[in-house]
Amino acid sequence: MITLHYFAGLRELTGTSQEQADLAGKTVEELMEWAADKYPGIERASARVAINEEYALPADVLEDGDAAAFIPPVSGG
Amino acid sequence: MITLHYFAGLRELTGTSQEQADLAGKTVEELMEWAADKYPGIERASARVAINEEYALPADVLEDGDAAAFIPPVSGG
Amino acid sequence: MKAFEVVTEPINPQIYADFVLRPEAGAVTLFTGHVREWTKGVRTLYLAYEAYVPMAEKKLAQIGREIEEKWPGAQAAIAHRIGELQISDIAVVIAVSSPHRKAAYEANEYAIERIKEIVPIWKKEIWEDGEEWIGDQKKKPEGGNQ
Amino acid sequence: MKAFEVVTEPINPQIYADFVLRPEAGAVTLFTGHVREWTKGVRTLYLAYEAYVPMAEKKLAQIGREIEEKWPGAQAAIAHRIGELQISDIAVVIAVSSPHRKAAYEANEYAIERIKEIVPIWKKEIWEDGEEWIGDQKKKPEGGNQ
Repeated sequence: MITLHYFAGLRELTGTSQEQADLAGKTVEELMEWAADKYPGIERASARVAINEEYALPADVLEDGDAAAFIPPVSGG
Repeated sequence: MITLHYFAGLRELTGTSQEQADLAGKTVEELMEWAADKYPGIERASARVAINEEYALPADVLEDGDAAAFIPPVSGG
Repeated sequence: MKAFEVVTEPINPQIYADFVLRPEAGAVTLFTGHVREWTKGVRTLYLAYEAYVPMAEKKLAQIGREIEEKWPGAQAAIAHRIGELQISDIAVVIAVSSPHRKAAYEANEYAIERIKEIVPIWKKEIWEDGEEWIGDQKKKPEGGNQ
Repeated sequence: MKAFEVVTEPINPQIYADFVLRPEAGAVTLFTGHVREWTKGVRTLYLAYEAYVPMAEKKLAQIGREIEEKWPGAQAAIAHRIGELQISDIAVVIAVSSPHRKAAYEANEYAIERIKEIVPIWKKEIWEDGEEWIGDQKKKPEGGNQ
């Protein structure tokens, strides 16, 4: 299983801050497609994906136990 | 009378931090010549002169009661 | 305190300046970013910050390492506060020490730029008539806050 | 405290940062210049600063006015300590607040440059084997301290 994290506007869009999904073996790109199906609009949020707290590339593959986070454009400072 | 102030290395060169001199009517340039006569070496200190706490020009004229200060290159900060 | 941290309580900036001070440091720069009342003619009531805390602290530490590489001898400490912040509250503090002042200024400004690029922290502005998560500030004319 | 002052006691930098903070300020930069132990391979034991105090305070205030003119909305406070200072002691503090951060960084760095040009304050370095009044630092290669 993969743990998914949603923040800020994406947390409000999805209505959850965290969930589990059976996405091991999928790429980050496939994770994005899965999310866009489940949460229409998320694909327009310019979000990056982090795996285990590090920014990931579209071709990176999720492994069982990974934490994947949708990172909308940051606005700290 | 004019009150003269000496700071830092110039205070050590002249041996005094302050003195009175009858220099009213003299220019800053003439003050410098007077000081160089009295304290040989002061002319090589790259000092600026301030009159009443403001930097002065060589042609500025001292008036009775003025405070004139020899300002060697500053090194604050 | 940690040298790179996300906190929920009010920030005391001095402890970060003290943290980076060393006998070889001739200069310390301390930047504090504050909640500003007015932004582009709109009055902010308060802000709410949210973070992906463990990743944010890793990214702040990464910025610290980048600074040590780019400005040898420089050392940084950074904290960002999350939760509800009122006008004038400190949202972020950046302390940089360095033997010479030029590096202390440059590295400090570099840190705030990098925070706005890579650290997963989000700001929601709450106004009298609404609220909005702020994002992608760099694409807006005039930049974001501060 | 005064916004522009020469002091003889240890400097608490936070009071100058607090002084310039206002609801419209999104950024505060605080620079502290510290006595550094090593300068160009020579170990400093301590420093002694001397000032032409009334003129120095006038010149610090002039720098504050220059900043308000060059960076509208920016506000500064500056203090310089004189007397004997030990390693790591604060010699100078510059606080600048501004709606946006760029001006706060630029104006702060401008202030320290101007202090080194026009403010009648002098530093004597005391080493293990001698002492010397430092002057005309800008003409030396590598600049002066910090």
